[in-house]
Amino acid sequence: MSHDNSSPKFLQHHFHDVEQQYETAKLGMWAFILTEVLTFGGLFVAYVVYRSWYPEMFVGANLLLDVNKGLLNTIVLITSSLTMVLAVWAIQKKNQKLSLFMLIATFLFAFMFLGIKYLEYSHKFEVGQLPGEYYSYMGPEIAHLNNPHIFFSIYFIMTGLHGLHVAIGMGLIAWLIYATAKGNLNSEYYTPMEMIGIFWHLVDLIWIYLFPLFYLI
Amino acid sequence: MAENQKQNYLTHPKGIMSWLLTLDHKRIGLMYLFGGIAFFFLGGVLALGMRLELAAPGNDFVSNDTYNNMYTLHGAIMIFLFIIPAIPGALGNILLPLMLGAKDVAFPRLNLASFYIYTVGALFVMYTIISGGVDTGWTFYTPYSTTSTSNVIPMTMGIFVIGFSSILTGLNFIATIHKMRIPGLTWYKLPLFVWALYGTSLVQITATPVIAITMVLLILERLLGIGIFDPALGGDPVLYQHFFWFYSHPAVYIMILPAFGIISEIIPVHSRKKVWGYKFIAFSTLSIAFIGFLVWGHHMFTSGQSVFSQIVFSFITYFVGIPTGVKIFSWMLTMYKGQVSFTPPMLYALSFLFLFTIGGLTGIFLGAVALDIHLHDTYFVVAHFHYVMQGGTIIAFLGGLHHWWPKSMGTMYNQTVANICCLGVFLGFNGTFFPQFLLGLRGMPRRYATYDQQYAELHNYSSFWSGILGLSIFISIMNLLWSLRKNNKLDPGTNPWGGMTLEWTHTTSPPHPHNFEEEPVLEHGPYDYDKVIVEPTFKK
Amino acid sequence: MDRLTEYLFPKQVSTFAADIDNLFYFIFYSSIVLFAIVVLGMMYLAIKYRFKKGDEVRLTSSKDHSNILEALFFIVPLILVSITFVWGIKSYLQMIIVPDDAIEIKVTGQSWFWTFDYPDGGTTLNELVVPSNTPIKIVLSSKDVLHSFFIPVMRTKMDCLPNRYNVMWFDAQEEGVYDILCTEYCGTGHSQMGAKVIVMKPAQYEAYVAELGSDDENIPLDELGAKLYTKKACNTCHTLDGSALVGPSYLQTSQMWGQERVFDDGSSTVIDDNYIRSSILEPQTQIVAGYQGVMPTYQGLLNDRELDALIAFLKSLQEDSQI
Amino acid sequence: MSEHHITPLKTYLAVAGTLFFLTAVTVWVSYFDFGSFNIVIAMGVATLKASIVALFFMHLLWDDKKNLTMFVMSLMFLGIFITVTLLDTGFRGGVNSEVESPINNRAAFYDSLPLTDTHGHPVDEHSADHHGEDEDHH
Repeated sequence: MSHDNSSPKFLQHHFHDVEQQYETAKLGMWAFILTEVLTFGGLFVAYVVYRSWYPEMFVGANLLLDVNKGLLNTIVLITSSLTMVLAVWAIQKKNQKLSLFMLIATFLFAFMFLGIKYLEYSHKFEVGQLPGEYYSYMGPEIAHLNNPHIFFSIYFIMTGLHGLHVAIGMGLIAWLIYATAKGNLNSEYYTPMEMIGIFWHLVDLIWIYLFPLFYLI
Repeated sequence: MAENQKQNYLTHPKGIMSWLLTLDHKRIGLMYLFGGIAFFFLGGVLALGMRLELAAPGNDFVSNDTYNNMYTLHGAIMIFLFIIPAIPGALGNILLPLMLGAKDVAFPRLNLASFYIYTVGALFVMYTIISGGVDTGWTFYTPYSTTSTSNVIPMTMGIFVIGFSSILTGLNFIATIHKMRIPGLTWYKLPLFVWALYGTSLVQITATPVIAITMVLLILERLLGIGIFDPALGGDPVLYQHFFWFYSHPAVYIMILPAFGIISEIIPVHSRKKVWGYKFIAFSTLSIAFIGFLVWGHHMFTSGQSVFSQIVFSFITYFVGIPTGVKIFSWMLTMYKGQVSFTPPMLYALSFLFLFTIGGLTGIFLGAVALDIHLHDTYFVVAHFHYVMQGGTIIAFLGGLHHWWPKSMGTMYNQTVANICCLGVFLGFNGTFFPQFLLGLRGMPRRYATYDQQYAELHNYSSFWSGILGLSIFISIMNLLWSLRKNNKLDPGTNPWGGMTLEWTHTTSPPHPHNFEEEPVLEHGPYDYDKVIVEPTFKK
Repeated sequence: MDRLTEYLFPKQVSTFAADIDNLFYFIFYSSIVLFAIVVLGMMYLAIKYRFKKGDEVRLTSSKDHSNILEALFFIVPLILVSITFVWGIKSYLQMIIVPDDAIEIKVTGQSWFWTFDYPDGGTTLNELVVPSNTPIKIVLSSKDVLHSFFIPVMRTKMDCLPNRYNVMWFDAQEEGVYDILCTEYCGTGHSQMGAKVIVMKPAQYEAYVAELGSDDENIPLDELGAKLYTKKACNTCHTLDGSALVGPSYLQTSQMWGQERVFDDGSSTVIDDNYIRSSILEPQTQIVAGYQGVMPTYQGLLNDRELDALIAFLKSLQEDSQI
Repeated sequence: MSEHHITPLKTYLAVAGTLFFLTAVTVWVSYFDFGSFNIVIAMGVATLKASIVALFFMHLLWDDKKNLTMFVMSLMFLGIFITVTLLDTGFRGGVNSEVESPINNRAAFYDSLPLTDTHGHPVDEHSADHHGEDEDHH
C-alpha cells in the first residue's frame, strides 16, 4: 500500500497526488471560512436589529469611540495582510528568507493591533463604558439616550471575538515562522502558509466591516 | 495476499491505542456509533421515566422540578448527542469514503478531532447531569434561561462544543465528496446516501456557527447581562428565538436528510430495482436543505413576531412539503416491478414510509397559521416531531444499522428476531405517539409534569405503549450486539442483500484497513438492477 | 362531523372556533387521501412484486420515471397546500384584527399565576370574567419570564412577553367556565399555572365588575384570608395539608408559630406576624432553607386588610388541625 | 506546486494601495452628513474593500470557482438571516400598535446610575439636577 519512492513525504497516503491534496485542503479551508462568516454573522444580525431599534443611541454611542485608534488599527491590519500575502509570494518565489521576514512583520503588526486595542479597551474600562449591566458611563453626550449598554455589549463582543481571532492568528503565524525557519515549508510545499494566510485575510476582511460600523456611522 | 485478505479494520492494527488514536474513518465511525447508542439509551431511559410520571395525573413519581430536568435532558441528549451526530458521524463516516472508492475522508486528523470534541461536549453534558441538571427545555428560551438557577452554563457550553464537532464533520464530508471520488464516479453516479450527506453537511456548516454564537451570547447574557436577549435589560426574547431557530430549524434537516439517504439506499437494494426519480431525489435533497433556512419562524407563530413574518414563514413552509412529498412517492414507486424481499432493513424502510408520511402530513396542519395557534406548544407538536424524528430518523437509523451491519461488522444478526422487533417498534411507536395527536387537539400543553383528569386516559395509553417501544428498540440493539459473539463471522466476500454500490461490490466485509485492496474501477451505476445481476448471498 | 368534533376538540366557544376546526377537517381529509395513496400503494407494490420462494434473481425493469405521475405528485399537493395557506392566513387575520368595540382586559402572567385588570379598575387573579357575545381584547404581558395564554375552547393563544405587549381577542358565544392554560414553559409551577375563564351574560358581568373588591369589607378576617388563599393563587405553591410544594405548606408554618425558622443563608427568625408580612411583600430577602427563592412579591397586589386577613387565616390553620 | 498561479508583486502593492486609499475615503466621507446615506456609503466602500481582499489577497479571482461559490454562499445565508429577521423586528405593530415597541424603553438599572462627566466620574447632585432639567427641554 505504500507510495512509490517518487511521491514526496508530505503527501498523505489517502491522496493520489499533491494537486489533489492541495485542492482539498483549500476547499476545506473555504468551508471553514464560511462557518467563520456565519459565526460573525449572528453578531452582525444583532447589530442590525438593535441599530434599527435604537438609531439615535447608536449614532450617539459611536461618537464615544476613538476614530483615530480605529483608523490606525485599520491601517495596521491592512499592512499585515499585505505582509502576509508577500510571505506566501516570497516562498512561491523560493525566497525563504524574505518569506520569514514577512511572517515576522505580520506577527508584529498583529501584536501592534492588539496593543492598540488594549489601549482602547482600558480607556473604556476606566470611564465605565462597559458591556451590559456593568455599564456606568452617563456622560452628557449619552445620558439622554436609551440603553447605550447594548451598543457597548455588541461592540465588545464583536471586537472581542475579532481580537480573539487575531490572537489565534498570531499563534498560527508563530508556528509558520518556526516551520519556515526549519525549512519544513518551502517552495515545494507551503499549503499551511497559504491556508493561514486566507484565515488572516478573513480577520482583515471582518475588521473592514467593523471599523465603519462602530467608528464611523 | 491471502494473509492480507484476512485483515480487516476491526482486527488490524490491534491494541487500545490503535483505536483511540486511529485516523481510520471506519473506526472513528464505530466510536461515534457506540457513543451515540449509549446516549440513545440514556435519552430513552429519561423518556420512559417521563412516560411513567405521565401515566396518571398528579405528581406520582417525580416532582415538577425533576420532571423539568428530565424532559430538558431527554431533548438535549437525543438531539445533540444522538440524532445529529449519529447518522453523519457513525454511518456517514463508515460509509462515505467506501461509497466514493476513497481510502479515507479528506481530513482524517480533523475527523478524529471532531470525535474528541464531541466527547468533550458530552462530558459537559454529563457534568450538567451530575451537578444537578438543567431545567430550561432544550430550547433555552430567554429570559427563563438567563434567570434559572439550574446549570444552564455547562449545558450551553456542551452544545457550543458539540457544534464544532458537527461543523468539522460537515466540512470534512464536503471536501471528501468534492475531491475524493474515484475517476468516473460523477455526481449522477453517486449513491443517494452521498447526496443526502452532502446536503446535510452544507446545512451543518452554514447553520451550526449560528447556534455556537447564540450559545455564547446566552452565556454572556447570564454572566454580564449584555441586554441583547434579556427584556429586563432592554433585550428582546423574540430575537433570541430567531437566533435559536435559525439554527434549530435547519438542524431538523441535519437530522432527517441522512435518513432520506438511508431510505434511498435500502429500498432499491431490497427491491432489487432501479431507484425511481434519481435526479429528483438528489436535487430535492439540496432544495430541502436550502428552503429549510427560510422557514424557522414557523416555530414562533404565537411569539408575537410581526404579522408580516407570520405570513411569509407560513408561505415558505409549504415549499418544504412539496419536494418531500414527491420523495415519498418516488420511494414507493421504486418497488414497481422489482423483487421485494421483506428483510429487516426493508421492513424498517416501509415503517419509515408509513410513519414519516404521518409526520410530514401533520406538519401541514402546523404550517397553517390559524390552526397552529391552537396547536402550538401542545402535544400535537410533540407527536408531530416525534413522528418525524423518531418515526423518520431513528427508524431509518435502525434500518441503516441493520442494512450495513454485516458490512461494517462482518456478522449477521438473527433476522427473525430483528423482524419481530421492527414490528414491535412500529406498533409501540404508533401506540405511544398517536394518542398524543388527540391530546394536543384537546389542548393538552407540552412540558407539563401533571395534567387535568380529562387527559388521563390517552396519557395512560401512551405510557403503556412506550414500554413496548422501549423494549423493542432495546432488544433489536441487543440482537445486533449478540451477533458479535465468537465464531459467528461471515465469509469476507459476503454481499447479503446484493448491493451494487462500491462498499458492497469492491471490498470485504468487514472492509480492509485501507478500504480497498486496490483502487476500485467503476463498472456500473449504484442502482443498475436492470443491467447487472448481483446475487445476494443471503436468501430467504 | 359534530360527534367527531366533540371527540377531537374542546367545545367551540369563540366566534372563529368553527372556522378553525373546519380548516382542520379540510387538511385532515386531504391528508387521509394522500396517506391512503402512499400506504395502500406501498402495500400493493410490496406484496405484488415480492420476491417469492423459488424465484430467480433476475434483471428488473428499468422504468424509473413517469412524467405524468411526477407532474401529478407535484401539482395535486401544490393545490392542496395553496388552499391551506390561503385559508390559514384568512382565518389568522380574523384572529388578530380586533373589533373596534372590544372590551380591553389586561392580562399579566407571573410565575405562576395570572392577573386580570378590567377596564374599570377591578383586578382578579386566576379568574377571568368576561361577558358573552362581546368581543374581548386581551392585552398580554409578563412580569418575569415568558408565559403563553391559551384558552382551548376559544382556539387562541399568545405568548406573554416581559416588557412588551402582545394582543389577542375572542368573542365567547356560550356561557360557562372554561380552562386557561400556560403553554410556554416557565419553570417549576408551569403545569399548575392554570386559570379559569368564566363567561357570563353581559348584565351579570356588569354587576360582577361593579362589585369587584367591594364585598371583602364585611367578612371576618380569617374567612377573607381563606378566600384570598385561592383567589390570589397562594394555593399554586403552598398547601394546607402540610406537604411541601414549591413553597412550604401553610399548615407547617402555622404549627411552627412562635418558633425559629432557618433560612438558606444560615440565619433564622421567629415566625410571627411581621415575618409573614415581610415574607409576602419581600419574599426574596429571606428564603426558607430547602426551598428555592422563586416567589414573586405581592407588593401592590394586597392591601393592609388583605395582608392581615392572610395572616389570620394562616394562624387559624393550626387551631383547626388540633381539633 | 510550481504550476500554481503566482501573482506579480505589483498587483499586491496596487491592491494594498487601493485599500489604504479607500480607508482614507471612508473616513473622510464620515465627516459629512448625508443622512441615511451615511450607512449606504460606508457599507458600499467596505464591501468594495472586502471584495478586493477576497479576490486578490485570498486569491479567489484565480482559484477554483468552488471556493468562490462557498464564500458567496456564506454571504447569501448571512443575507437571509438578516433580511428575514428584519421582516419581524422591523414590522411589529403592523396590526396592533401596542406590540410595536417595548413597555419601558430604558432598562431599569439606569435609574440608579448617577450622571457622570466625560471621564466617567459621577457629577455632584446639584449639577445633576441642573442637567436633568436641561434634558427636559430637549
